[in-house]
Amino acid sequence: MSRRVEQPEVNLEFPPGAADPPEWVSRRDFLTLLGAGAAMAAGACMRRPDKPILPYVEAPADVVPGMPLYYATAMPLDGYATGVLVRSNTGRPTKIEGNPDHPASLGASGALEQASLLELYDPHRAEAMRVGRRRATWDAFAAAFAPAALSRRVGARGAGLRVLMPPTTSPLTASLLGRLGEAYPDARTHFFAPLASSARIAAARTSLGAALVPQYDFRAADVVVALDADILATGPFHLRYAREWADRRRASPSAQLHVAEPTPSPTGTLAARRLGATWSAVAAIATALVDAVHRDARSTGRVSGTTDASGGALTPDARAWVAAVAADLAAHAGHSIVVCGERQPSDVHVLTNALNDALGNVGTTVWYTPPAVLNDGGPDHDLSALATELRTGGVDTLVILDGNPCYGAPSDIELSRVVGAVHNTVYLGAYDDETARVSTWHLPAAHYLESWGDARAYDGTTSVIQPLIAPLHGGRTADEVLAVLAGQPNNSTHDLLRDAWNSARGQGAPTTESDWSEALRRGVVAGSAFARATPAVRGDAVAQARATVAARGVAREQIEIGFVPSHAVHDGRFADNGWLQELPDPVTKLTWDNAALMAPAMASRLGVATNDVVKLQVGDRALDTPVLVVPGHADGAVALAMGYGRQGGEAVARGVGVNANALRTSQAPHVAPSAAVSRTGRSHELALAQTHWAIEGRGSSIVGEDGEAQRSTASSVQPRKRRPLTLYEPKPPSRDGFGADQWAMVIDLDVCTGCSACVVACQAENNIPVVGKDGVMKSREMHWLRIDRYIDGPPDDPRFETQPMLCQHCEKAPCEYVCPVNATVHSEDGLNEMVYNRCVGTRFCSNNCPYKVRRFNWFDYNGEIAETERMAKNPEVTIRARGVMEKCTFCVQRIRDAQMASRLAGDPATGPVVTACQQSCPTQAIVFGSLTDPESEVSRQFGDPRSFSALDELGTVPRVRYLARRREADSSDSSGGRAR
Amino acid sequence: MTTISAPRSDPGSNGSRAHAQLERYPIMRELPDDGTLTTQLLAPLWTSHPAWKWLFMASGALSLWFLFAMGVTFARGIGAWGNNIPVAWAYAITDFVWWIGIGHAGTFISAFLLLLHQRWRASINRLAEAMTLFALVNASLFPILHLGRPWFFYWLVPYPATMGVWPNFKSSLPWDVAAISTYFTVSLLFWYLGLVPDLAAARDRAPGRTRRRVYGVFALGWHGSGTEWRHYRVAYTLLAGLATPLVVSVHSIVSLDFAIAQLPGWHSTIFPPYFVVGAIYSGFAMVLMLVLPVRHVFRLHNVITRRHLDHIALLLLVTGSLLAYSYLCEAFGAWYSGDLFERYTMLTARTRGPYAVFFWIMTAVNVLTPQLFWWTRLRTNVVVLFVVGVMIWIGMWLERFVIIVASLNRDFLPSSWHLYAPTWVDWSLLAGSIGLFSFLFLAFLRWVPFVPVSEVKREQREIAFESAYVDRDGAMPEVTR
Amino acid sequence: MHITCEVAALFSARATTIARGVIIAGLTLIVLIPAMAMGWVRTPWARGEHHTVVQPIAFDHRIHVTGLRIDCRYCHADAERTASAGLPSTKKCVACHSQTWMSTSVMAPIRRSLETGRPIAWARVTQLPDFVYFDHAIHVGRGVGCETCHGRVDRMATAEQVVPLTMSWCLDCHRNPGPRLRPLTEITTMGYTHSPSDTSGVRLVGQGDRIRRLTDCTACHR
Amino acid sequence: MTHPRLAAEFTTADALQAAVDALAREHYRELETYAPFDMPELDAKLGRRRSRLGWVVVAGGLAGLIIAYGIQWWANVHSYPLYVGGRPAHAVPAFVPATFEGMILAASLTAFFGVLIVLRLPKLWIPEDEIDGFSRASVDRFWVTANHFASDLDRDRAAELMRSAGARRVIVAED
Repeated sequence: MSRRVEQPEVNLEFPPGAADPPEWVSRRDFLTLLGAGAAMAAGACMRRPDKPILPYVEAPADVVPGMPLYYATAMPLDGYATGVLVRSNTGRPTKIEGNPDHPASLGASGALEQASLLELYDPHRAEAMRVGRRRATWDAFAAAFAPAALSRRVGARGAGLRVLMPPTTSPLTASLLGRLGEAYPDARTHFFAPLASSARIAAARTSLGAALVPQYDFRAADVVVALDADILATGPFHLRYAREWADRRRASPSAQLHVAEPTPSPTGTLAARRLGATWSAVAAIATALVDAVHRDARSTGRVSGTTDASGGALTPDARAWVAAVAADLAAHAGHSIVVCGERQPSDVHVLTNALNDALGNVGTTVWYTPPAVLNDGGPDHDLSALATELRTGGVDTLVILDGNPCYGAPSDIELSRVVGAVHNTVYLGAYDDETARVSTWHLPAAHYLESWGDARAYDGTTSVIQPLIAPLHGGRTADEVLAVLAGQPNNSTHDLLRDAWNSARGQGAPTTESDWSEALRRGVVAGSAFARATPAVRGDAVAQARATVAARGVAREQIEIGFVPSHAVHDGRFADNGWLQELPDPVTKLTWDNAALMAPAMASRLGVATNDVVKLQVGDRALDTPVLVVPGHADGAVALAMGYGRQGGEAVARGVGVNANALRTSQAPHVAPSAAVSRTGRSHELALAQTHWAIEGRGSSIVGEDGEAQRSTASSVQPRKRRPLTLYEPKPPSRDGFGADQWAMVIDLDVCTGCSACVVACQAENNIPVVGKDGVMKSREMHWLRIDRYIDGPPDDPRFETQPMLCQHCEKAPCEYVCPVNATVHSEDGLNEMVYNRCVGTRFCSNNCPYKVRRFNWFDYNGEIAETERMAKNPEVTIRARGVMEKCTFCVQRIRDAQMASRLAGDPATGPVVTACQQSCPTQAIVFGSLTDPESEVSRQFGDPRSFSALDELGTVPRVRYLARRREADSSDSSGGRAR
Repeated sequence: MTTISAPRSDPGSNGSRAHAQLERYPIMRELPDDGTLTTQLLAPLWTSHPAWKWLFMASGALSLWFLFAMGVTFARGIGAWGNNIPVAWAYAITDFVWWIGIGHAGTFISAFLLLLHQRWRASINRLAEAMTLFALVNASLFPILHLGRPWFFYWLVPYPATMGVWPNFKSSLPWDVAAISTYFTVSLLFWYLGLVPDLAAARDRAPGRTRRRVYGVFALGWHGSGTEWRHYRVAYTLLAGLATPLVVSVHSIVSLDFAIAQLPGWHSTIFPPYFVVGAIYSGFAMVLMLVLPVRHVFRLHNVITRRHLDHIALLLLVTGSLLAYSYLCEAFGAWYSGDLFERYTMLTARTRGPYAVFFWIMTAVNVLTPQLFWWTRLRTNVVVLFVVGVMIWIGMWLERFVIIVASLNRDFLPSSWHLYAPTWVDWSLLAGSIGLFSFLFLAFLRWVPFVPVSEVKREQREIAFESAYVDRDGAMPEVTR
Repeated sequence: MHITCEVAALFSARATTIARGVIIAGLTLIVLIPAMAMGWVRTPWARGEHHTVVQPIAFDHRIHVTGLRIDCRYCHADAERTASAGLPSTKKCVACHSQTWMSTSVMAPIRRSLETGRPIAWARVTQLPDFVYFDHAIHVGRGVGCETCHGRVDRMATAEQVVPLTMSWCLDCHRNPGPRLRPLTEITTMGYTHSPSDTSGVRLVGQGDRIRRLTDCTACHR
Repeated sequence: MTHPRLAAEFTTADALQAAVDALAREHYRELETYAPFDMPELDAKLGRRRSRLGWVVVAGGLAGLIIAYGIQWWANVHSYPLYVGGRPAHAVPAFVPATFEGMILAASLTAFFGVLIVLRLPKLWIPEDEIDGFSRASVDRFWVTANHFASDLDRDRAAELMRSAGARRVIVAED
C-alpha cells in the first residue's frame, strides 16, 4: 500500500522533471488510473516485487545506511545568513532544522528555511546550460568570459561590463568583486533585490552620521513598539527577535508589545495594543510619539509620556493609542524598544532612532552596527542608475548573478526590455525564469545545499555554507562565475573560499585547519559579529525629519498601496515551491494567491467583498486584483503581497496570483502614496485554508478565554475546566518499566505568533503532500498541523486568536472507537496511533474528530510526484497511499528511534524527543515530553494555571494542552488604546 | 380468524361517512373463479407490455452509467466526489441510508402485517418485498463504494487473517455489515419461500415446455400437498416472526452509525426509533409509487382496491406524524440540553445555515404532506397518492442529506467549517442507483408472479367463508361480491 | 377456459436427484472457496518460503559460515548499528578474494563491479512490506539471534526465506519474546538450543521491556 | 407402479373438504390432499400434528447467538486486545447488535433450509405427476390420493365416498 524511498543509486540519472501541479490528478487518463488502482490493490498483498539491493562498491567512511547525519550550513536570504542543520539520509538532504549556535536561528528555523529543501529537489529547476537556444558547457562559458576573450568585447578596463546581483554579505563574493575590480577597473557591480530598502541606512547617515543598522535585545525590553514592523515573523533576524521576545514575555508577563501597522501581521496579532494605521499615518504617529515622549525630557530631563499627544492629523483612535503607548514607553524608559519597518521612509527611521535615544534605550536594548550587506545603501544599490546606462547602450556584457531582477524590478524601469536589448547577457539562475528568458547565456545556479560559500548574519556573524549533495543539475555558484570573470576559472568554490579566508587573515576569519573544521562543524565563525556602536542622535536631523513628515501629512482621501513580502514566496524566489504556495498566510489563511487586502469599511465603501476583482491604479499603471477583506486592516490602505504573477518557466509558480511589481515604481517601490481602486464586476475565487473567522462565542471552549476581553489581570488567567463525568475513566498513565513514557505536548498561545514555521517543518518531516489550489478550495489540504486563526469583535479593531491545531492525542479518542478495522488505536505510551496500512478509508474517524485534524488521501497524491521530489521524502515515515487517513503522530518515528537508542544504550529513561514542529518553533511555544517524568517541562506546564484542553467539555482528555493567552485588563479608554 | 375491517386505531374513522363506506369497501372485488384469477394474475409473465421494453432498456442504460460512475470512483479515488474535511460523508452515505430506509417497508408489510393478520397485505406484499430486495442491493453497494480502499472491504468481516488483527466491534460499521447482510439474506429467503407456491402455479400454467421447466426448477417441485402446506405455514410464519424484530434492528443500527458519534446533530439518543419510523415512512411512499402504476397498467383494481390505498395512506399519516414528533424531540432536546454546540447545530445552523433551504423543504414535505390524509377522499385519490408518494420519497432523501451534511459542515471548531458541493460523479451515483433499481424491478415484473396468487385465493376463500357466516346474523356487510 | 394438458410429467425422477445435488454442491462451494483461500495464504508457497532466489554470484553461505567460520557481522556489518543489516561492499569481498578465486568465472561480477564502479545487484531474500519498519539493531541488541528469522544460513547453498514473515508470525514473538531470546554472546550462533534452564531471554525482557508495548502498532508501523 | 392407487379430483375446496370429512369419518387416514392454497382446516380431520420446525429454529437461533458473541469476544478481548478510545476491551453493550443479527441470521437459515429438508424439497417428480391434469392442483383443482388399503373392497369404498363427495373424476389403479 505504501512506497518507501529506496537508497538512491550512485550517480542517479534524473528524468526530465515533469511533475505538474496536483490538481492535474483529476485530469488523469481514466484507464491508466484504473490500472494504478488495481496495481495498488495487488501491491498490498504481493510478496516479492523484488527491487535489487545495491551495496556500496566502496563504503564511504562516515556514511552508515539508515543512520542520518546532520551538517551545519547557512541559508542566505536577501544576503543575510540563517544558520541551519541539515539532516542527510544516505546522501540525501531530507530535513532542515535550526542551528542553535547561529545568532539568526538560535535553534529555530522559519518556513522559508524549512521549505528551501523542496527547492533543491524541484523538478522544474533549470537542468542545462544554454547560450541562445543551444546547449552550452561550462568550459565554453569559461572560455568565452575569460579576461582574454571578454576584454575584447568590454574593453581592457571593462567599461562595457556590468554585473547585477542581489545584495550580498559574503566575504568571498566581496573579495572576488574586488579582484574583478582589479581586472576591469571601469566595470561596475550593481545590487538589487525587490524588497531591499536603503531607508534605514539613509536615516542612520543623517541622524547618526554613519551607515549603521540598529540591533535590538528584546530579552531586556519591557515595552516594544513596532511601527509597521513585523519584527516577529519577517526580516533577517526575526527568528532571534521572536525567541528573545518570547523569553522576555515568559519571564515577565507584564512585558508589552504595541503595534501600529497598516495590515495585520503575526506581530500585530500578539500586540497588547494594536492600531490599524495607514503607512502615512504610521509616520505621523512616530512624530506624535516623539512629541509625547520628548516634551518632558527637555524640561525636566526626565523622560515621561504626556497624554495629550500632538499631531492633529491623527484619528481619535490613533491619538488614544499614542497617548497610552507613550505613557507605557516613558514608564519603561531604558527598557523599551521602538522599531520601524523597512517600508517606512528614512525620516520615520530617524524619528525612531530619536525615540530610542530619548528613552535611553541606546546602549541597553538598542545599539548600532555597520551593515552586513556589501555597500548597503550605497549608490550601486540603485537599479535605475544601471537601467539608464543600459538604455544609453554603453554596456556590452551584463552578468546577472541570480535574483531574477527582470521579474522583481519596478515596472517603470522595464528591465526585461532593456536587458533584452543588451548584446551579451549572462544569467546565473536556478530556473528558466523571466530573466533567463531575456538573457543570452543561462547558467543553472546551484542550490545553497549544493554549494560552497559564506555569508554573514544580520549582526555580522560569518558562516560557512557547505554542500550536502553534489549539484543535481550541474549548477554553479555566483562566486564561480565571478572567478571566471576575474580570471581564475578552474578553482572550485571550496578553494576560492579557502584562499579568500586566508587572505582575510586577522579579521576573525579561520585560517588554521582546526579553525576551519570548527567553523564547518558549528556553522558559525566564533566572534565574527560586528562591534557595537552607540552614537547619539543629531537634533537637527530629527527636526528635519519631523518637518518632512508633517509636510507629507496623512493621506485622507487617496488610497495607499503597500507592497509587502509574501510570508510564503517572499519576493517570488520561492514561487515554484509547492509547500510554500500551499502554506496558509499566517493572518489571512490565503493560499495559492495574493490579493488586495483591505479593511471591511473600505470594502463596503467600494461595494466589493472577498473574491471580487478590483482594478488597482497607480498613476497610469493598473492591475486587476481579487479582494480579500481583513478585519483590523487600516482603512485607506491596501496591502498587496509581492512574488506572485510569475511568468517564468516554473510550472508551479506560473499564473499564481498577480504581479505586484506592475504597480511599483523606482520612486515608490514600497508604498504607492496615492492610488485608486475601482470595481471591475468580475470575481476570482481565492483559496482560503480557513473560510470562517468568527469564533461564534466559543472562545472559552476553544482558546480558553471568553469573547470579551478578560477582565482578570495578566497573571491570573484561569480557563474554566468543564470535563464531564464518564463511565470509563481513562487508563491512568502506566509508569512502570523501561522508558514507560506518556507523551504529551503543551502549546503556549501567549507567545505563538502563527508564523507557520511548524507547519512546513511538519510537512517536511512527515512526507505530507501538496494538493494544489483546487484541493485547498475543496478543503482537502493535508497539513497535519494547521494554525487556526480567529478574528472576532469590532471589524476596525478585532481580537486576533492564534491556535496551532494538531492531533490532540486524546486519551479517550473519539476517532478510535468508530474505526471498524482498528486502524487507529491507542498505544501504551499514550499516542493516538494511525496505521495507514490497515486503514480502509471509511472516514468515520474524521467525522467523529471534534478537532478535524485528520486528513484523507482523496487522490494518489504521492504517486504524482517527480523522482527528484521523491528524494526529499523522509525514509522513516510511510508514504501514504490513496484512500487512507493520516494525521499527526507526535513524530512517532523520532520517539521510537529515541526509545530504541536508549534501550540499546541500557539507559532506563528515553532520551529527549524533539518533534519537528517543536524544533522549528522560533518562540519555543511548543513543549513536548513525557508526563511520567514529573520534572519534565511538559509535566510542569500541564499543571500551569493557564493550561487548558481545547473542547474540554467533550471529555476527550487530550494529551495536547494549551496555555491560554494572557490579555491585559481593559484600560478605561474606549477606542484604539483598547487592549486586545 | 380475524375481522376484515380497517384498524380501529384509524383517526379518520370518527364520524366520517366516507370512511364508513370505505370500511365496508372490500379488499377484493368481482373475483372470478380460481382458474381465471390465476390466469389473470400470471398473464403479465406470458405477455410483455409494449412500454416495458423501452423502460427496461432505459433503466438498463442508466445502470450502465451507474457502473461507469463507480469505475471513475474506483480508478481516481474518492476525490472524484465533492467530499472534503469536515464533510467526509455526503451523497454516498445519504443514498445508502435512503435506500436501506426504503427497504424497510417491504418486510414491514409482509412480516408485521402478516403477524397482525392484516389481510390486505396479501395483494401487495410481494411487490413490497421485491422493492426491499432491490433497494438493499443499492444500499449494500454504497458503503463499499464509499471506502477509500474498497478492495479491502473484507477487513470489516471477522475472518482469521494472517495479520492476526480483527475488526473493531466497538464501531458501528461492523454492526452495519452484520445487519445489512442478515437483512438481505432473510428478506431473500422470506421472499423466495413466499414465492414457491406461485412459481408452482406458473410452472403449471406456463405456455411451452421450456418455460414450464424453468419455473418448475425454481418451484422446487412444490405440489401443495397437505404435508407441504403444514410445514410451510410454520416456516413462513417463523421467518415473519424473525424478520419483524430484524427490520426494527436494522435501521436502529444504521442510525447508530450517526448516534454513536459525538457530532452535534448526530449525537442523539432518539435516533433509533426516529430512523425506523422514517424508514417505514419512506418505504411506504415508494410502495405507493410502485403499486399505483402497476395496478393501473395490469388492471389489478380487483385485487388492489381502494382499501389498500386507504390503508397505505393511513400508515403514511401515522408514520409521518411520528416523524414530525421526532423532529420536534430532536430540536427540543438540543435546546433543553443547553449545550452550546448542540443548540447551534440544531437551532441555528439547521434553520438559518447554508443548507437551511433543504431543511425547510424537508420539514414541509415530510411533516405537512401526510396531513392531507386526514381526508378520506384524498386517501383514495390515485393522483394525490402518487404525488405525495414522490414528494415524501424526495423529502426523505433530503432528510438524510440534512442530517449528514448539514451536521458535518459546521462542527465544533469554526476554523474547520466548510461547505460541501456534489460533483457529477455524486449525481451519477444517485441517478444510477435509481436506474439499477428500476432495472431490477422491471425484470421482476416481467418474469416473477408479483401478486401472490395462492395467498389471494386463500384470502378469497376465507372472506367468502366469513361473509357467509356473518350474513346469517347480518352483523357484517357483504364483502366479496 | 383453455387448460394445457401435458402428455407426460415435466420432470423425470432423476431430475430431483440432480437438483438436490446442484443445491448441495453450491452450498459446499460457498463454504469451501473462502476456506481454501484462507488455507492457501498459510502455505509456504503463498508466503514465498523456500523460494530459491537467483543471485548474481553463486555465493555459498555454507562455505563462508560453516567452512570458514566467518561471523555474520563481518559482512553484514551494520546489523548491530542500524535498521538494515547491510551487504558487504565489493571492496570487502575483494579484501579476502584478491588472492583466492578471483580469476574464476564465479567472481566475474565482482571484477566487473570493480572495473565499472557499479554495485553488484543482489536479489532480496528476506523482504518485508514497505510499511513495516524493522530495525536490526534493536532486535540483535535485545537477543534475537540471526537464526531466529533467517534460519540455518550455515546450511544454505543459496540463501532463502525459511520463516512465514507474516504479521501473526512477528506477533508470536512480540507477544512472548522471553523464550525466543538468547544471550547476546550467542546472537550469531547457528543451531543454538534454548535449554530450559537458560533464563537469559527472560532476563533480557525482565530489564523492563513491556510486552504490551511490543504489540503497539507504532512499534513497527509509522 | 407409476401413480397412486387411488386419486380423486375435485373442482372446489369445499368438495375436497367434504370428501376428506367423509373419508375421515370412516377412518381413512392415510390420505394426501393437494390444494392450490393452504387449507389448515383439513389437518385436524386427518390427525396431522403441528409442525415441530419451531424448536429446530430456536436451537439454530441460540447457536447463532453464541457464535456471534463468541467471535466478537475472541477477536477484541482474547486474540488481540487493543486500547480503543479509552473503552474496556470487553465492551458488552457494543457486542449486542452484531450478536442479535447473528442470532436472527442463523435462525432464519435454519427455518428456510429446515423446511426444505423436512419436505425433501426439491422434489421435482412425484408419482402423481404422471396423472394427466394433476398439475391443476396448483391452480384450481383439489386432489385426494391414497395408497394403502386393506383390500380392494376397502379401496372401492373409498372411491365411492369420493364420488359421492362430488369428485370430478376418480382414478383407480387396477392391479
